[in-house]
Amino acid sequence: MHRTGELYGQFETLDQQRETASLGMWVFLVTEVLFFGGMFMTYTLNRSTYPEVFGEASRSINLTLGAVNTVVLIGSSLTMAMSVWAAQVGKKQLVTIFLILTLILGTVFLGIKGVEYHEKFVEHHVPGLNFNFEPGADTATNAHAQLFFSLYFAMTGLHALHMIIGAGLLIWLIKESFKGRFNPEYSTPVDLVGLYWHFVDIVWIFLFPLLYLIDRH
Amino acid sequence: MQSQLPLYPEQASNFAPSVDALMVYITAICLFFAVAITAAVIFFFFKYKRKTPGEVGVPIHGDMRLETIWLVVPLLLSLTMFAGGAVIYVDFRRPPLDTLDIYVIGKQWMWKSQQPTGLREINELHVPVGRNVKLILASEDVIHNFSIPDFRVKMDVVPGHYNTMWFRPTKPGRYHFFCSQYCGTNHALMGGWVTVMEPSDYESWLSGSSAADANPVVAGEKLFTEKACATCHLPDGKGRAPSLNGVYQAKVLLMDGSTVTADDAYLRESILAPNAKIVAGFQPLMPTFQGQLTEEEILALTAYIKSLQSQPVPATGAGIAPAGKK
Amino acid sequence: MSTPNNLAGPPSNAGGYQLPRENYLNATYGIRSWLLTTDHKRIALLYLVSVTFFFFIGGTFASLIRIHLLTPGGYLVTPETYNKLFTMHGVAMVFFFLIPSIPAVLGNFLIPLMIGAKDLAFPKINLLSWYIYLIGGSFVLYSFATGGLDTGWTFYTPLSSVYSNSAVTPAVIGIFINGFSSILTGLNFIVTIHTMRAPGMTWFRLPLFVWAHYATSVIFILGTPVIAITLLLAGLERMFHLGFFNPQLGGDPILFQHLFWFYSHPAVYIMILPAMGVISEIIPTFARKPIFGYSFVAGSSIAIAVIGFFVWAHHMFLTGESAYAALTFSFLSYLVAIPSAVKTFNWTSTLYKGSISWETPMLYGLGFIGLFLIGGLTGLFLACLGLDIHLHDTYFVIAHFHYIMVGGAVMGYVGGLHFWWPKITGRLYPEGLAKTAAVTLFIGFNLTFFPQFILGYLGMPRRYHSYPPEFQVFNVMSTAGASILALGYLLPMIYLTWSMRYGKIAGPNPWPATGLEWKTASPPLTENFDVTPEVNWEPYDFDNRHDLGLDVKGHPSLAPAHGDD
Amino acid sequence: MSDNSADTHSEHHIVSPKVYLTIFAALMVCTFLTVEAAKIDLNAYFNGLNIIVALVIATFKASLVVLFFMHGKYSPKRTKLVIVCSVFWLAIMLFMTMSDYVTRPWK
Repeated sequence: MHRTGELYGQFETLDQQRETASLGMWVFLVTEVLFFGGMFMTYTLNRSTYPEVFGEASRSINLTLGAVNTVVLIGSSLTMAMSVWAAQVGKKQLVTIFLILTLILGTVFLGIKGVEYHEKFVEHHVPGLNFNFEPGADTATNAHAQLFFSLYFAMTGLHALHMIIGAGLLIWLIKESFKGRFNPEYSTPVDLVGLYWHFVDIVWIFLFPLLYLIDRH
Repeated sequence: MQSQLPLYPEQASNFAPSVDALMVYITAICLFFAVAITAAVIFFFFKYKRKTPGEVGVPIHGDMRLETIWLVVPLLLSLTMFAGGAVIYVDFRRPPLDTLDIYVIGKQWMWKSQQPTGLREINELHVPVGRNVKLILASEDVIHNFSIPDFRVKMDVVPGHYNTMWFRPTKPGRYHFFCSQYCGTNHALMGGWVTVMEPSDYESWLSGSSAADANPVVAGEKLFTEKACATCHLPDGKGRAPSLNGVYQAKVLLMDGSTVTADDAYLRESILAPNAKIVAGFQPLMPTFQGQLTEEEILALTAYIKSLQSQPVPATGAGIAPAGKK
Repeated sequence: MSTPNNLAGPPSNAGGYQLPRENYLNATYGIRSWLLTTDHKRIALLYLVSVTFFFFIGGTFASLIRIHLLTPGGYLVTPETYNKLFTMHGVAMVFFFLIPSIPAVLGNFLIPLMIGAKDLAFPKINLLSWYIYLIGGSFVLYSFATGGLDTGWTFYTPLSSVYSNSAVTPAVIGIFINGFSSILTGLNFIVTIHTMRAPGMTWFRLPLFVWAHYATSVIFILGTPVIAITLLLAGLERMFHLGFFNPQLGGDPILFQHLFWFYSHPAVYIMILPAMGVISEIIPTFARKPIFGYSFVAGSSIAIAVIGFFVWAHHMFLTGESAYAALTFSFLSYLVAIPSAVKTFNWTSTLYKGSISWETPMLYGLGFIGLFLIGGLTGLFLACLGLDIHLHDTYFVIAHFHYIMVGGAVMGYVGGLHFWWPKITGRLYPEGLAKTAAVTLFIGFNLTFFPQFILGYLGMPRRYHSYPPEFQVFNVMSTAGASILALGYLLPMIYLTWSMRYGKIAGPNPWPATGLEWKTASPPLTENFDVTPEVNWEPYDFDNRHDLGLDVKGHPSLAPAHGDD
Repeated sequence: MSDNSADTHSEHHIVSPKVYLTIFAALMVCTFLTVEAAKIDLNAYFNGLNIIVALVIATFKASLVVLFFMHGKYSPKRTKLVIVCSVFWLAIMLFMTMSDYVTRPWK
């Protein structure tokens, strides 16, 4: 990613440079899909093997926090999209404002995630750390519930890691935006971080029903 | 007898001749193409060797007919190979019904086997010639593979579930078996011998060394009482759990309306994860025995349940699907 | 306009060339100028040094394995050590030599040159991927040095995640990290091939080497993330005693194999496709005629990459996987054999009525056809369900995949190095020595691995530190072959290094070949071309290329132009 | 450059904030629906209906994000191909692996 709008040595035109950057980001997102895909595969098989225990374990996580987080994250996608729009139409101040809003919403999401993790920690639901599903659960149920929570932490953990990286990128964008760098001719960094941020949102859109909404009836 | 430098192992089971025949078939096809292409390359190499430094070749860009031919012909030939292999594989994965069932347990780094009478062996396996033998394979730790090259069979031994393999020995003798799936330090030492005997020799061998206390049915019956299975699984079908009389290899009707064959894998699952498949008409009450039984104890229980096959099946409370329901 | 820039000269003038005064090698000096370079050609050389290092490590392990197996009892090393040797041989060779070798060295160097670009699309990411490779490699070396690794390169659970006492965790982390190096290389290639082509360089004018790398990159970006996450899960399982793949905790060890082979089977095509690309360049060049069936050779690369993703469970026929699934995967495995067959037929037909030179790269090209033929055909045995019951996990498998990976991929790599060595260094290697090495390699390779087919059919299982005495004869043959093979690899390392300083000056186009990379100086400038080239000729078209100084029918050969460089 | 110059300017299609807000509203409605649907025992009608409904809604939401927030709808064909590939390969992995497990009981 380039800091200014000038043409880099290996390119012939700015259009080519912009196109290349965008294609690069999309291809990167493909690898991300398959990266998460391996976990979704593990999840699919285990859920189909142990549907009851997965349901029971799912009911022990906090639906309200999960739903609120979904709203927060989709909201942050909206503000991110708006900042791309603002850059495209040249409203430099709006770019900064929307980027800051995105960062705030992202941080709120991570904060709520932290609260959830804490709850799980208190309930001894963290695998690898004194895991105990519920008093009186037999060994098998305990092991299978541990599988659910291993996946829960692996998937949401990897997602949160992506959020943290995204937040880092946003902070850098905000700094640049304060200097008024982004304009209709040059908005590539905002576009690309936007793509990344929306992708992270999409992962959550699938994680939410798969982890929080099993057998809620 | 085999020569000093054999090219193929002995043919000692029903699978060996057909596997070898398939081998010859595929080798013949491959040899034909390998020789044809190599000969062509070498011929062109000499025939069209560059004569002057500035010489260029004749520009030929391709030929659709040729491309089609070498797309289609190899495809058809390889499909015949696929078909030949599929026939043997399907046969191998579908054991006949009249088998002699022997349990084989792999653990780092030894093989334990158990005859139907309960006779146990370590790194040895005795089987009668001419009889269909089914090995039910279980692992106590990592993935192993039970392989008998002279029989042309092998199968992975995977912890957590049973795999089965079968063969019919055709020639008395002693044959090597190996662990073929890398399983840690002494992987190479995890092997032994299969002894194929005449049926009469086999019978006398069995009776000569069998001991009553080793009988898995006896051991299983004892476990059945000790682990309190007998309090619910009443033989008359009036208990809180289905009667197990005659259940082995029968179709069982499940709560969700589907049926399942009560084979070794199903019995094992029902002991370790009883709630996975609940028999229609019963409550999920049974506790799991995962981690509380060794593989051998599970085998003993299974053997006992099998021995109930000859007991009368009660009219209700057996869980067996009515005949006709598939 | 119909005459392309006259930078290249005929081979007869090879003696009179000078190295270009300024080129990518001497443009800047000092260690920093190399370690911080973003020039794809310099990064390729950085990779060349590092993959050679890992090749040495893996090769040393291989030699020890072969010496140990001389006797059935195997007295050289203990079973523990033997297990570590073959595991570390596999890990070093597969993940740190074979997978990066051709793409990261030759691909990196040549793709921008071949398509007429100044560099890859993301030069900094290119450098980053080399550093990631180094970091991943360091973790793996750390694992080798502290306790070694004894899980087999396949890391099957629960052996790797629960039972092994060796340094699995750093190795898994190393391979996880290294995955991102592959991903970034693949990403860079795909984007570059899409957006950086010179004017006139249409898709069907791309050299087949580029097509092959495009297909390879598709596998890089679609497959590698899956192995990364799988090994991460296995590593977490080992570190925190989780149960993803551990049956005692309810997990499924077969799922690990599914995920592992989802990447690792296509990874075989990562190794062989670029080598096929190299051969598709060498053969038309040294037969001096267009490749037979260009679009079929190009299309088959893509077909292999795509179908290659549908066949992975043929590694698992005997795990107890569903028989229906086994039938499907076996069927699909036969389909993926077809494009490879098409390629082989097309290469052979290209030789027909050619003007065939017997120079070193062509010897590698022909060696490749022979060895790949055997490797590919024996794949048909293993894809066959009935035979696989007998052959699975025996030395037959070892022989098969060494024919593909060493006979195919490494032969392609070494052949490619010879072919482009004049371009990379500006100098020629000693031809006589090079031919000797090529023949030595071919003989040594066959003697090493052909006996293993028979061993396998006799039933000798793989990964055995000791074996029944009846298998000894073939093992002795194999070890004898390995010593010849080792010599065959040492020779090029020595004379290629020697030629960097003392070799004859090559000139821009010594063979001559038709590709765009031969239309610039050897070694090239940092920016690759003085002016962005415009492509107005078809690939491998010698007949209309008067600039090459060949005896083209009906046209007097043009006087070669000098002095531009 | 070569064959792709025709696509270049579509990269810069400007989507109006109104569209973004509409999409956001749709996403909110879908989130509400998916939570409510999970609370009803749909499995009683058809086994597995709950998860199907949840996944259909999630896929719909994801498509909205890709098409509008990520400008997938206004992107060059090449980008669309990239998107399709990612979904296709994910599907290969999920379906072919599960095809092994669901056809295990055999006879």
